[in-house]
Amino acid sequence: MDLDTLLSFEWGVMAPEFIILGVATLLSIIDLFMKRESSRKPLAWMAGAGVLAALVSIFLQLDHEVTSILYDTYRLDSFSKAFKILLLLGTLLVLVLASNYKKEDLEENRGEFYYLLLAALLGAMMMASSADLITLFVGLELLSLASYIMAGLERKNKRSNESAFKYVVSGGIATAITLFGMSYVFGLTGETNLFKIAENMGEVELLKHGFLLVFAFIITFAGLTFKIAAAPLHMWAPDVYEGAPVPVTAFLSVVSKIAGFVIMLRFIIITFIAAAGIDGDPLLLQVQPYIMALAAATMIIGNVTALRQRNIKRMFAYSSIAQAGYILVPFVSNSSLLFELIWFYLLAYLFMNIGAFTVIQLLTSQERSNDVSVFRGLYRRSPWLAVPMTFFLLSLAGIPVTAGFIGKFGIFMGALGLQPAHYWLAAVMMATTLVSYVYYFNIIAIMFFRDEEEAKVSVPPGMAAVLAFCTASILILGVMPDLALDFFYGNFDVNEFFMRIEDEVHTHTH
Amino acid sequence: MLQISWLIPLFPLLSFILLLIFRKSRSEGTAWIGVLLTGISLVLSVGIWLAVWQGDEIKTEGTWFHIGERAITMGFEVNPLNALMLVIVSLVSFLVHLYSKGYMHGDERFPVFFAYLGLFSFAMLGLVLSPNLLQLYMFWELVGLGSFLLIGFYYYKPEAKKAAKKAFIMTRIGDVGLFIGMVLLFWQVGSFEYDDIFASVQNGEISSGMLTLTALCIFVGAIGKSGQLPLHTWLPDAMEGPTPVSALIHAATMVAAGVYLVAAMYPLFQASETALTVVAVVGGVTAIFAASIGLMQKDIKRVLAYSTVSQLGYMMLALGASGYVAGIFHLTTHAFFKALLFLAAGSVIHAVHTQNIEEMGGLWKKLRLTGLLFLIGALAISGFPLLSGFFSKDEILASTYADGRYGLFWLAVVAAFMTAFYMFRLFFLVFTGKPRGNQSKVHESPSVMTLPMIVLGVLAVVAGYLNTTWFGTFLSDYLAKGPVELPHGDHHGPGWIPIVATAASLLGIGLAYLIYQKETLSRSWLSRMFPGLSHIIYNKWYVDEGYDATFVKGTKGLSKLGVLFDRYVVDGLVASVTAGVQGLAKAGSRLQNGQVQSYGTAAIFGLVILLLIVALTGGYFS
Amino acid sequence: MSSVPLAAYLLLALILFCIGLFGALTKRNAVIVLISIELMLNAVNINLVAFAKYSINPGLTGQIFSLFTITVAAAEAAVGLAILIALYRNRQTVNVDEMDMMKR
Amino acid sequence: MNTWLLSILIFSPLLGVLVLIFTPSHDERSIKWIGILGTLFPLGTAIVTLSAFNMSGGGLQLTERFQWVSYEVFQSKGEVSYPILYEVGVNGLSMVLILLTAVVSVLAAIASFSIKQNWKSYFILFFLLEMGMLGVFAAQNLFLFFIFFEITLIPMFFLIGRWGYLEKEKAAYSFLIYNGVGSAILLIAFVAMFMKTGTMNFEQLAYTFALPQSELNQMLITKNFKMGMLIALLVAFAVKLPVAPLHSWMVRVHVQAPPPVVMIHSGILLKIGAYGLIVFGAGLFPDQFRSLAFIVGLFGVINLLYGAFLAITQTDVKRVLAYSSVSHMGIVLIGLAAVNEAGMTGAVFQVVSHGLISALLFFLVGVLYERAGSSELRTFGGVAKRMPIFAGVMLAGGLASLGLPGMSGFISEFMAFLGLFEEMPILAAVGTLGLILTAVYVLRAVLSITFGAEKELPNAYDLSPTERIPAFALLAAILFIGIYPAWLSDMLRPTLDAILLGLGG
Repeated sequence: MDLDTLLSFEWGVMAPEFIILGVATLLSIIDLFMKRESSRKPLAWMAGAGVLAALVSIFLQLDHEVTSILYDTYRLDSFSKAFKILLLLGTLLVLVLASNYKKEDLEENRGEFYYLLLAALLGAMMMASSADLITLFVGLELLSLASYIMAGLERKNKRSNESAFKYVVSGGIATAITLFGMSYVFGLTGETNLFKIAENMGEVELLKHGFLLVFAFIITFAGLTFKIAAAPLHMWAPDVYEGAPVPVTAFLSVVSKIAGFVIMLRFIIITFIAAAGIDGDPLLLQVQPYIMALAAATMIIGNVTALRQRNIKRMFAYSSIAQAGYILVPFVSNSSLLFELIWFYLLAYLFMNIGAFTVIQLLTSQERSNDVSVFRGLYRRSPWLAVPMTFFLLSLAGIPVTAGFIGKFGIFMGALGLQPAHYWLAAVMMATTLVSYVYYFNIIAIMFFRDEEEAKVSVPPGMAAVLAFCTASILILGVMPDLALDFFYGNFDVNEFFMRIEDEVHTHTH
Repeated sequence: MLQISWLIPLFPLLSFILLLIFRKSRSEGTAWIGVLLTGISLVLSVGIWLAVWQGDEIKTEGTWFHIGERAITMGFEVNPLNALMLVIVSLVSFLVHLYSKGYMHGDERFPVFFAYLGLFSFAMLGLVLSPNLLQLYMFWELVGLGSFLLIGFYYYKPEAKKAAKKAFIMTRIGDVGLFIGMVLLFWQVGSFEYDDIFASVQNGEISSGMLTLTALCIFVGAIGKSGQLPLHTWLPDAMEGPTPVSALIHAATMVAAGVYLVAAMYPLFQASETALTVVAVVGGVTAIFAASIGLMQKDIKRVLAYSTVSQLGYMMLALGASGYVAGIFHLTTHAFFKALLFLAAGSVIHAVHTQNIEEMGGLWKKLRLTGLLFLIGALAISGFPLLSGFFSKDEILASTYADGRYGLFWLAVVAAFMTAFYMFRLFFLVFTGKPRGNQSKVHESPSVMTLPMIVLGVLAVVAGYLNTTWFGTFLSDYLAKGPVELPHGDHHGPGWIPIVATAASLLGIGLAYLIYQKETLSRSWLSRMFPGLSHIIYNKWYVDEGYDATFVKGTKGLSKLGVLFDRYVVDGLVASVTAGVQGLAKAGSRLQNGQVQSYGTAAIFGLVILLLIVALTGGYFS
Repeated sequence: MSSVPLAAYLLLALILFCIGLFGALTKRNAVIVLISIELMLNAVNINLVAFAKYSINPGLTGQIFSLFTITVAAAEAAVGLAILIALYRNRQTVNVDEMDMMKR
Repeated sequence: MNTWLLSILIFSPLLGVLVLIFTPSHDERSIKWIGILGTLFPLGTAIVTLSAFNMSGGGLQLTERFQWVSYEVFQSKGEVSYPILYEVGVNGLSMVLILLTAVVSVLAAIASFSIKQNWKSYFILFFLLEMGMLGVFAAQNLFLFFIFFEITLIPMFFLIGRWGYLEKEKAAYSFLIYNGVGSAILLIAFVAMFMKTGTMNFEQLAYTFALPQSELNQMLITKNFKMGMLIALLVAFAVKLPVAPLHSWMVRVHVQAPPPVVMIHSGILLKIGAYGLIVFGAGLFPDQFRSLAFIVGLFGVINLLYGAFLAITQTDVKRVLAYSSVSHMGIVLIGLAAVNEAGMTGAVFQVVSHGLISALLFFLVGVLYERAGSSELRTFGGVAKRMPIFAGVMLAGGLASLGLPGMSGFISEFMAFLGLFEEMPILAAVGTLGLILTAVYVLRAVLSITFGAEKELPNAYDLSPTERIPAFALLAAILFIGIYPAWLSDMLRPTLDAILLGLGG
C-alpha cells in the first residue's frame, strides 16, 4: 500500500471520527498545560463542542451514499450513521452531567475524564462503522479501556477503585471469550472481513463443521453480552455502576450499551445471516432458542433482583440489565424490523436513562447518599424534578404516552410478527415488565406519597436543560413517534447494511 | 269512563310527591292532601266498577321499550276482577287515610306517614291495573317497598327495623319465584301479556311440565306476599308498623295481592291439576296452622295477624279447590272485616297504649263504639250467621267439599272453630272482665277514627250479600264476565255444610265464653291437656327458630367461610406469587456476592450449560 | 511438515484458555488474575495463528489479528495494573476476595 | 366542525389541566371551581356530541382517522403495510358510556370537596383520568384503546396512593399490579392480532375474523388462535371487571381510595372491563364466545353469589359496597353469557346502572366518612333522625342497588336474567338466589346505618346544598333510566344488533 492508495481513500467520510480524535488529542494537550487548581469546565465545553461538531458532520453526511474505505474495514452506511447519532447524542448529554458533577475528589481528574470519554466514544463509533473483525475488536477495546479508567476515576474512593478493578477483570475475561469465539469464526472462514466471512459461510466445506460454527457463535455472543450487560455476563454491572461516578454510570448504561448492540448487530447479522448450523439448517434459526433463553434470563434476573435494591444506582443497574433483555428480544425474531426497533428503543432508552441519571446525580450528590430515600418527598421539595423523573420512570416501565411504550410496542410487534410467533418470550417480557412496575413505581411512591420537608434541590441550568430535553423527547416521541420513525425511514436504508461494496478501492484509484 | 282509569293510581302518587315536599310541615292539615287525593281515586274506582258492572272492559297498552324486535309494553286493563279490587283497595286506603289523621296525631313525621301511605296506594292500585305480568311484578315490588317503609316507620325502634327487613327479604324470596315463573313464561309465550299467556295455555303450546313449573313459581310469589306457609313469619312481625298500616297493608290489600295474583293467573293454574292441588294444600295447611298459633298469642295485633294468615290460607284453599268465586268473595269480605278489626284494635291501642291483651280487660264500658264494632268484626270473621264472613266462608267450605278434597274440608272446619275461639278469646279478654292495666286516661277515639270504622262495620255486615244462594249470586255472575272461565259444576255443596260451619263457629265462641268470660273452665285447661303441643304452639311451632338455625345461620356461615376463603385462598395465592418473586429476588441478590470471580464463574457456568445443550440436542455425542 | 495437525494446536489453545480461565476465576492474588487473563488472550493468539496456516480457508489476516490482540492485551494489562495500584493504595491489599464492598 | 368533535371531546379535560397549571396552588377556592368547571366542559361537549349523534343510525359515527405510527413492517421503503392509525368514533354503546363518564366526572368533581390537600395536583390527575376514560370509549382501534386504557391507570395510581386512607399505598400497588397483569395480557393479544391481520381497527378486525376459515388459514389464523385470543381478552378484562377470584384489588381500592375517586372507579373504570368484553370478546370472536358462553355465565353466577355472600358479613360499609360491586358485575357477565338481545342489553344497562348507583352510594359513604371519620357499620345507627335526606337518598340508592322496579337496577337485572333464562335456565335459576342475597346485604348495611337507635356522631348534619347536587342528580338519572329505559335501549340497539348479528343470535 503506497501513499497514493492511502490518499485515494475518501477520508471525508471519517470526518466525525477525526473531529472526535482531534478534540480528544487537543484536550489532553491543553489539560497538560492547565494549572492544577484551575477549573476544567472549559474542557467540558470544548468536548461538547467537538461532539456537536461531529454530530453536525454526520447530519451533513446523511445523504452520502454508502461508502467504504480502507478495504472495507470502515463503512459509511445507514447503519453506522443511525447509530453514531445515538452514540454522539448520548455522549453529549453525559458530558453535561459530567461537567456538573460535584465531588471534591474528582476535581483534579476532571480533564482526563473528558478526553477519556471522547476516546471511549471514538471506540464506539469505530465499532459502528467497522466491517472487519480486527477493527471491530480494536474499537471495542478502545471503548473498554477508556471505560475501565473512567470507572476508577475517583482515585481515592475505595468503591470507585473496586468498581474499576471488577470491571477490568470481568472485561478481560469477556474479551478473551469473545476473541476465542471470533478466532473460530475466522478459522472456519479464513477471513476477518465480515462480508467475506459471510460469503465463505456458504461454502460446502463448512457444512461439516456446523457444530463448531454454532459453538463459535454462542461463545462470541456470550462474550459480547458483556458490553450490553446481559446474561450470562451481566453480573459486573451492579457493582461497577454502584461504584463508578454517576456520569460514568450513565455513560456505561447508555453509550457503552448502545455500542454493545452495535457490535452485536454488525457481527451477528452480517456474518451469520446465511450461515448453516448443525445439519445444514440455518444457523440463526437454530440458535434462536438460546438467544431467547438468554433474553428471558436477562429480563428476569434484571427485573426481579432490582426489587430488593435500596441503592438507587444498583437498582438502575438491574433496570438497565432488564432493558438489555428487552432489546435482545428483536434478535430472537430477527424480523425486518430489527434495525428500526432497536434504534428506536435505544433512542428512547437514551433519553429516559440519561434523564433518570440526571436526577439521580442531582439528588445523590446533594444528599451524599445513594439510598432510594434520597427521593423522599421530592414532589414536595422540587416538583420540577419529580415530574420529569416520573416520566422517565414511566417510560422505563413502558407506559403509554412515553417513548418507552412505543419502543416496547415495536419490540412486541417484532416478537409476535413472524412465524413462529414468540408468545412465551412476549409473556416473559410482559411479566417481568410487571415486576418492574414494582420498583419503578416504588420510586414514584417515595417521591409523591412520602411527605418530607427537606431542602429544595438546586438544579444547575445545564442539568435543567438536559432534563427538559429528555422529558420533551420522551413525551414527543411517545405521542408522535413518527417524527423519529420518519426520520429513520427517510434517511436510512436498512438494505445498505447488507450491501457489500465490491472493489471500491480500484474505482477510486487514479 | 274507563279510559281514565289509569288516573286512579296517579292521585296517590301525587299525594306521595306533594307530601314529601311538605315533609317538614308541622301542620297536620297535610293529611287532608292524602285523604282528598285517595278520595278522588275512590270515586273514580267506584265509577269504573259501576261501568264494569254494566259489562264494560278496557285494555290499553303502549310500548315501554324494546328487547330486540320484541316490544315490552306498559298499559292498563280493567276487567271485573280488578275493578272489584280497585274498589276494595281505594276504599280501604281512603278509610285508613282518614283514620290515620286521628291515629297518627302528634307524630313528628306526620306528613311522611301519609306520603308513604300514598306511595303504597299508588303501587297497589297500579298492581291491580296491570295488564301484564312484568308490570304486575314491578308494582308487586313497589308494594313491598311501601309495606317495608311503613313497617319501619318507627325506624328508631330496633324491632321495627328488624321487622321491616324481614318483611322485605321474606317477600323477596317469594318474588324471586314469581320472577322465575314470569321469565320462564315469557320464553314459552313470547310475551308477558295475560291474554297471550292464556291463549297459549288454551292452545296447548306449553308442555304440561312447564305449565306446572311456571304456575308453581308464580305461586311461590303469592306465598311470599300472602304470608302462606312456609314464608309466613314476616307477617306477624310486620305488626311493628303503625296499626292503620296493618289494617291497610297487612290485612286488606297487599297480603291479598297473592290471592289476587293466583286469581288473575287462574287459567294457568287451571291447566295444571298439580298446581291447583299445591295451592289448595298450602292454603288449607296454612289456615289451620296459623289459626293454631293464634290461639295463644298475647299481643292483640299478632292475634289478628295470625288470623290474617289463616284467612288468606282459606282463600288459597278456595282457589286451589276450584272455588274461584269463593276465593275472591272471601277476599272481599275479609278486606272489610279484617280492616275493621285492625282499626278497632288500633282504637284500643290508641286508648290504652299497649298491645298486650293481658293488660287490657273491661274496656267495653269506656270504648262502647269501638267494642261494638270489634264485636261485629269478630262475629263476621268467626262466620257467625248472616254476617259477611258466614257467606264467604261457607262458600269456601262448599267448594272444597265439591272439589272432593275432604281432608282439607275438615281441616278448614277445624280452622273455623279455632278462628271463632281465638277471636272471642280476644274479645272477652279485651272488652269484658276487670281492667288489668292502668286505664285512667282511656277515652273513645275521635270521630275521624270512628267514622271509617263505622263504614267498615256496615260493610262487614252487608258485604256477604253480594253472593248468596238466597238473594242472588251477583258476584259470581259479575266475575263470570271476566277472562277467567269459571269452573263448571255445582260448588254449592250439600246443605249440611252451613250447619257444620255454624256449629264450629258457635262452638268456638261458646268455648271462649266459658273460659274467658264465665271462667268455668280454667285458662290452662287446654294446655294442661296437651302440654307438649301447647308449648310448641305457644312458640309458634318454632318456625322462626328453625329458620334462624338453618337459613340465617347457614347464610352467615357461608359468608364467613367466603371471607376466610377470600383472605386465605384468594389473597393467599397472590401472596404466594409475591413471595415467589421475592424469593427469586433474594436468590438473585445472594448470587451477587461481590466477588468478581464468582461472577465470572457463574457466567462460564451459564455458557457451558448452553454449549452442553447445543451438543446434546444437536446430537454431537451420538 | 504438517505432521502436527490443526486439532493439536486447537487443543493446546483450549487447554491454555482453560488454565487461564481457571486462574482468573480462582486465584486470590489480583496480579495473578490479570496474568491469567493474559494467558487466555494468548490462547486465542495460538488459535488465530494456527488457523491462519492450517485452516480449510487459510488466510493471512489471522496473523494480523493476533498482532492486534497482543497489543491490546498489553494495554489491558497496563490499565489493569494501574487500577490495581490505585486500589492497593487505598486498601493495602491485592486479594481479590477482599474486594466485596459492593454486593447484593 | 363535526369532524373534530370527538377529538375535542376526548381532549377537552386537558383545558382544565392547562388552566390549573397557571393557577396558584394555594388558592383552594378557584382550584375547586376550576375543577368543577373543567369537568363541565367535557360534559357540554359530550352533550353536543350526543346531539350530533344520529340515534337511529347504526354503525360508527363522527369518525376521525389519520396515520399515526409507521413501523414499516415487512415492506420496502415508503410503504406501510401495518399502519397504526389514530381512529376515533362513536356508536350507540360508546356514546352511552361517554355520556356516563362525563356525567359521573362532573358529580365526582363536585363531590371532591372532601379532598383536604393538594387540590391542584388532585384535579390535574382527575382531568387526565377523565381524558383517559373518554378516550377508551371513543377509541376505534386496539392501539388507541390500549393507550387510553393505560392512561387511566397512572392517574388512578396517584389518586389512590396520595389521597387515600390508611393503607392507600398498598391499595395503589394492588391496583397497579392487577391492572398491569390485565393490560399485559391485553397488549400481547392486541399485538398478536395486529400482526396476524395487519389492522387494529375494530370493524376491520371483526370483518377479518368473520372470514371463512379457508381464507383465514392463508393468513395463518387458526381456530385455536382465535380461541386463544378470546381467552386472553376474557382474562384481561376479567381482571378489570373484576371477576372472582381476581377481585381483591378492587375491594382494596374501594376501601382505601378517596370517595370521589371511588365514584369514578366503581362508576366508570370497572365498566371498561365490561365494555371490553362486549366489544372485543363478543364483537371480535362471536363463534368462540358463543362456545364459551356457559363458562362466562358460570363465572357470572359465581361472581354474583360470591360477592353477595361476602357482602353479608362485612363490617365496613365500604367493603359491603365493594363486594356488592363484585356481585353486580356478575350480572354483566350473566347478560353477556346469554348471547341474545335481552342479555346483551341487560349487560349494558347494568354497566350504566351500576355506574350511577355505585357512584351514588360511594358518594354517600364519602359524606358519612366526612361526618364521622369512620365507615364501620357499628359506628352508625339511627342516622335518619338527624340526617333524614341523607337517609332517604341512601335508602333509595340501596333499593336501586337491590333492583327495585322503577329504578335502573331493575331493568338491567331483569333483562340480564331474562336473557340467560332463555339459554341456560338452570344456571339462571341458581343465579336468582343472588337477588335475595342482594336484598339481605343491602338492607343490612343501609338499615344499620339509618335505622335503629340513634348513636352519637360528632357532627351529624344533613346533606348540604352542594352535596345534594350529586345525590339528587344521580338519583334522578337512576329513576329516569328505570322509568324510561327506551331512551337508552334505542340508542344501544343498532350497536348491539350489529354485535348480535355476528353472534348469530
